[in-house]
Amino acid sequence: MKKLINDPANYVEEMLDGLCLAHPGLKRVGVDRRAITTANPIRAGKVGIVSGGGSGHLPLFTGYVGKGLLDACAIGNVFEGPTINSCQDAIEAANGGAGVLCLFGNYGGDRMNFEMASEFAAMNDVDTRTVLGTDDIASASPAEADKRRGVAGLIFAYKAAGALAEGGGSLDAVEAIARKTVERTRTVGVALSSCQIPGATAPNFTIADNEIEMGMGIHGEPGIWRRPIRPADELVDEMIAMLLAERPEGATRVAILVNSLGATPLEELFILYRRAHQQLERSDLRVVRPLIGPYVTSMEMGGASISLCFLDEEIEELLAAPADCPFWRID
Amino acid sequence: MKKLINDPANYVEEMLDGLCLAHPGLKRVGVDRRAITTANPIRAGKVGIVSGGGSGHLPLFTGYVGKGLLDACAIGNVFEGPTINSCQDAIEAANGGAGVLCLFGNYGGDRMNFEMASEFAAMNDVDTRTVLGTDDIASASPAEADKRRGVAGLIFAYKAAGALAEGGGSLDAVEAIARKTVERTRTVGVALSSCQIPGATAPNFTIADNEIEMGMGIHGEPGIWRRPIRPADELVDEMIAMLLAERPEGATRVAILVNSLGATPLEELFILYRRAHQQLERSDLRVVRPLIGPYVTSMEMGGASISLCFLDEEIEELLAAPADCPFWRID
Amino acid sequence: MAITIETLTIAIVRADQSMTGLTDVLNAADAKLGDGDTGTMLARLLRTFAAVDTRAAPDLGAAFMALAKAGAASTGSSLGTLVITAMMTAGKATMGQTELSWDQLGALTAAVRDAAMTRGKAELGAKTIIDGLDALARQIEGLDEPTVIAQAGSAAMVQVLADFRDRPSAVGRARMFADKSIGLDDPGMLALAEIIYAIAGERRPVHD
Amino acid sequence: MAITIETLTIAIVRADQSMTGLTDVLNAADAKLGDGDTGTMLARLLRTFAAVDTRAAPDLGAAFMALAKAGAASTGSSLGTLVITAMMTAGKATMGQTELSWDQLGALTAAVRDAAMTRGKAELGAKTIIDGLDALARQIEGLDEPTVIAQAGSAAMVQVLADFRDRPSAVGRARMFADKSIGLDDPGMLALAEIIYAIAGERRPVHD
Ligand SMILES: Nc1ncnc2c1ncn2[C@@H]1O[C@H](COP(=O)(O)OP(=O)(O)O)[C@@H](O)[C@H]1O
Ligand SMILES: Nc1ncnc2c1ncn2[C@@H]1O[C@H](COP(=O)(O)OP(=O)(O)O)[C@@H](O)[C@H]1O
Ligand SMILES: [Mg+2]
Ligand SMILES: [Mg+2]
Ligand SMILES: [Mg+2]
Ligand SMILES: [Mg+2]
Repeated sequence: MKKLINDPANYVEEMLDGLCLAHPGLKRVGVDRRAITTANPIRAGKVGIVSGGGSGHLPLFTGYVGKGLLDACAIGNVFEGPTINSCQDAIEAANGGAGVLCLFGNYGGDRMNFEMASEFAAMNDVDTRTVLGTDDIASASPAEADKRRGVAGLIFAYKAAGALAEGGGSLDAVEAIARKTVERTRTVGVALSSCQIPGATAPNFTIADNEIEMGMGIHGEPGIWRRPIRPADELVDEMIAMLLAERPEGATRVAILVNSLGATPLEELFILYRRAHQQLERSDLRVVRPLIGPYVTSMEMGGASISLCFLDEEIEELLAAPADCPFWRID
Repeated sequence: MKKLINDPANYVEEMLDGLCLAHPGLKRVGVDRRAITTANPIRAGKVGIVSGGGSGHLPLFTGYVGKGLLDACAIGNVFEGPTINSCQDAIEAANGGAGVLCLFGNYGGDRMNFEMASEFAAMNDVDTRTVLGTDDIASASPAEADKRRGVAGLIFAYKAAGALAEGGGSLDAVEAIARKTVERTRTVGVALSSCQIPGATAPNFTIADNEIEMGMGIHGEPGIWRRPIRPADELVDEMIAMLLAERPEGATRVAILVNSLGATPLEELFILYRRAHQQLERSDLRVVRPLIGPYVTSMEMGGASISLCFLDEEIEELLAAPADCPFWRID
Repeated sequence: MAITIETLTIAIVRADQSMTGLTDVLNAADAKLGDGDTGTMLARLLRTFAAVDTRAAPDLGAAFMALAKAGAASTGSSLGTLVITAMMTAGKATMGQTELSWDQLGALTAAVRDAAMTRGKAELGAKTIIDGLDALARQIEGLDEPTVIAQAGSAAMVQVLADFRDRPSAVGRARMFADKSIGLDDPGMLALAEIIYAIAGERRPVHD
Repeated sequence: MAITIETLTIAIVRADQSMTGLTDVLNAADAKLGDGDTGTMLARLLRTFAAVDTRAAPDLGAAFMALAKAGAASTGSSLGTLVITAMMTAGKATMGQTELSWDQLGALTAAVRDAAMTRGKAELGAKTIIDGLDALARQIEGLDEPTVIAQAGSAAMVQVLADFRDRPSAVGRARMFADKSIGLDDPGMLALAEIIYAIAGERRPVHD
């Protein structure tokens, strides 16, 4: 697998340097400079929101640092959680004196390191809370929903929590809205081709020329089935049916993200979105604020995911609030 | 090559439907609904700007319809110019009574069809002008610069001409700024892997697992050389050197676009940008307004292009003016 | 016996049918130096032509114009636009006529060639479909026997491809790669040849 | 003779060197159900350890702590974090000591196992590196001869991999695919085994 890179050992460093050069609203901080925060320090008294995770998912995670979204982000090597130091640095950068919400995907390494960093933060009298993204419905049954992996739908929680924090919400309130948004968000993805970790000698997985894998994770974790490719509309129908199987009671409005895992072009995302929109409206769900594009990727992985955030009034209002980061802006 | 599509015959239709569903600021018009224009009609007395070309390059062309950019766009089948009807429809939609600039890439089909459409427009007393994007320095020598293909750099001309038209510029002035911006914009691309036309049985080209092609066009047209892949920094150095070989006299500031051809992830674009930025500053060029991302693609083609727009005061001001379309916004 | 709407209709059916085996060949020829869509585009264009009810047209001119109109709604590619230009030219030339005598086919082809040159801003000798049209026009000039015309047309195509194969392209995408184009058939010229073979009912010579 | 900073340093050099052949193997093991980075991550982590000047540390505890600190700056992956936890645990247990007698190694391993369980919120039997540590701790418990410990440790690894191979995973990414994990070695347990073989100087048994 060809990549336009230099020494794989410098992949993350050079990527972060380029990101911050291109977006002067972001800056690298911390001993290892592996935390990204806003060029302007956090407003005193505002609840901070921190995320973090491995590299290789741009715009996630670092690309969502900005007004009305994340205050800081800890970033690890490709597909590795951020180090405890980076988590501490991010929490420190996001500490405006009103507490910090750690909002990240449900992966072991990320969890352990944020946990340790939170213990250190507590020693410094910084109140932290943790909410884990668990939107990938293919990774565990509804009964074990809290064990699901966090994938693309995490950005809805960023947006809702970010807006509430920006508007002066308390740490309790920000934690609660993040938790509610995660609970009302579901994602399923379909993969067509693999990515490869820089420096590795083989792709993360192989898949036949005519096959796709439903439910695959954003690191290539196995999905639900692997079968010959079918027309996009059929795949969307199946994905929407899976997502609606866990439709919360009373939900009538839904925000959607049709996301490229990397190599899948915008044209195909719009073809998928067209069908998803039809099917949702047929299910008496009003689609609002569609997001279509590469929002959470796995480098050059081919495929797409569909995320639904089942709205209530509070979440819908927060999703519509102003926000501004390099990859998502709402006025 | 796997694609998330339905019947290839419906590829463009479904893609455009999805695009307009997702972005209600855009609408399909014309007999074949193959012209895209803004939901609000053009302001009377404003010079209209129209572009067009084949499908398969999103966000180009249709994605740049919006305030301060294009007023309408004619869109053809994948890699085929728009039909004469679509060109007429687009010109009609962009006619606010002050004339229409047709601004598109230098390809035979596009040129012939816009030419015929302009003849029809003249019969209806619509004054049209044509400026061709010719930024691909790999496609002809400086002596034959007017024969070069138009690639990613075209969006700088959209932006400059769009801003001037928005601000009330005359057709002459808008034509002149588009021409000047094209003349001061250069692009070179490097391809890693091929795309495939929906419905075709083979990729547009094949390239060895360790090879890249410098100067390849956005439809897979052959480039300057094909060699084993090298570190990104070396490639950027070569690309920047090629671009600066035609540096206009007196240019001290430059806008840059580091563009993914489709499958190349953001991480790699930032690695490329980091080096490009270093090299430009070393060449006493100040980099302003960097754009990094998939702006002009070839479906799932792997690779990236670098475009430089050598600024003067007028162009710089126009690039900074407010603009708003689904894929590019400046306030 | 003369060229009638029926002759035109049969020619179109044959051309359309020939695309089953030709789409990939022409895509591949175009992909060498261009964007690889000649076959896909031509298959769609000829399918569009085949769907036109030419038999319902009052005269040959109207039939050609109906084809031009349908084609113009189907593609905007270089070659497609030249084909549409050809149909418009033939339509204008035969307006009001229900028949065209076979010995006029050469002159009509020459008129089509000239219109395509104007539209495409291309010279003779640039190694495009226009050189194919030129060879065809000259070869069938004055002939009045359909079978003779068919044979002469096919022979002209074999010859013109051979004549140009080792010359550089000077127009279209391939112009940029004039040197690389040596040894390759121009996709537009090749498409014309294949369609002529199909219409003429000749076995397709092996080109490479 | 006892375990000294020198013993630790040599063990790390051996572990680091073993990664040349192991990176791809461990990546592939992890890619089956996880994200395919175990080898890449561990190679970097061990290279980081090897670069630490352990010999400059005043005592064993400080040496382990220096490793923990360097490691903590190098990765945040699940396994990496558990390895760092292990170093911290060993550091605390040997703080101020320049030597650890060989018969204490089993108890130290057990302490590391317990700390990793707490950090990873994992049970015994979940088919992770923790079961490997558990098998190791129990097998070398009370042994005081380095060569005997080496042999027993390696044998424990062979055994624990075999014991767990056909059981489902219950923790980490592989938990999601408990059924699919049957028949596969857990990448973390496999990594521990390979490193033990390397440190013990045993020939690596062929695992599949
Ligand atoms: N300006 C022109 N004049 C004459 N023929 C042309 C011209 N441009 C293209 N052609 C013909 O069209 C062919 C390419 O057709 P096609 O692939 O459909 O067009 P495109 O280049 O728009 O993809 C060429 O091989 C050539 O014969
Ligand atoms: N919570 C946990 N408790 C114990 N061991 C774990 C836990 N999570 C992961 N592991 C171990 O780590 C290994 C995976 O390591 P690695 O690939 O580096 O982590 P990641 O899953 O973060 O990419 C697993 O095979 C398992 O042995
Ligand atoms: Mg990992
Ligand atoms: Mg084309
Ligand atoms: Mg073509
Ligand atoms: Mg892993």
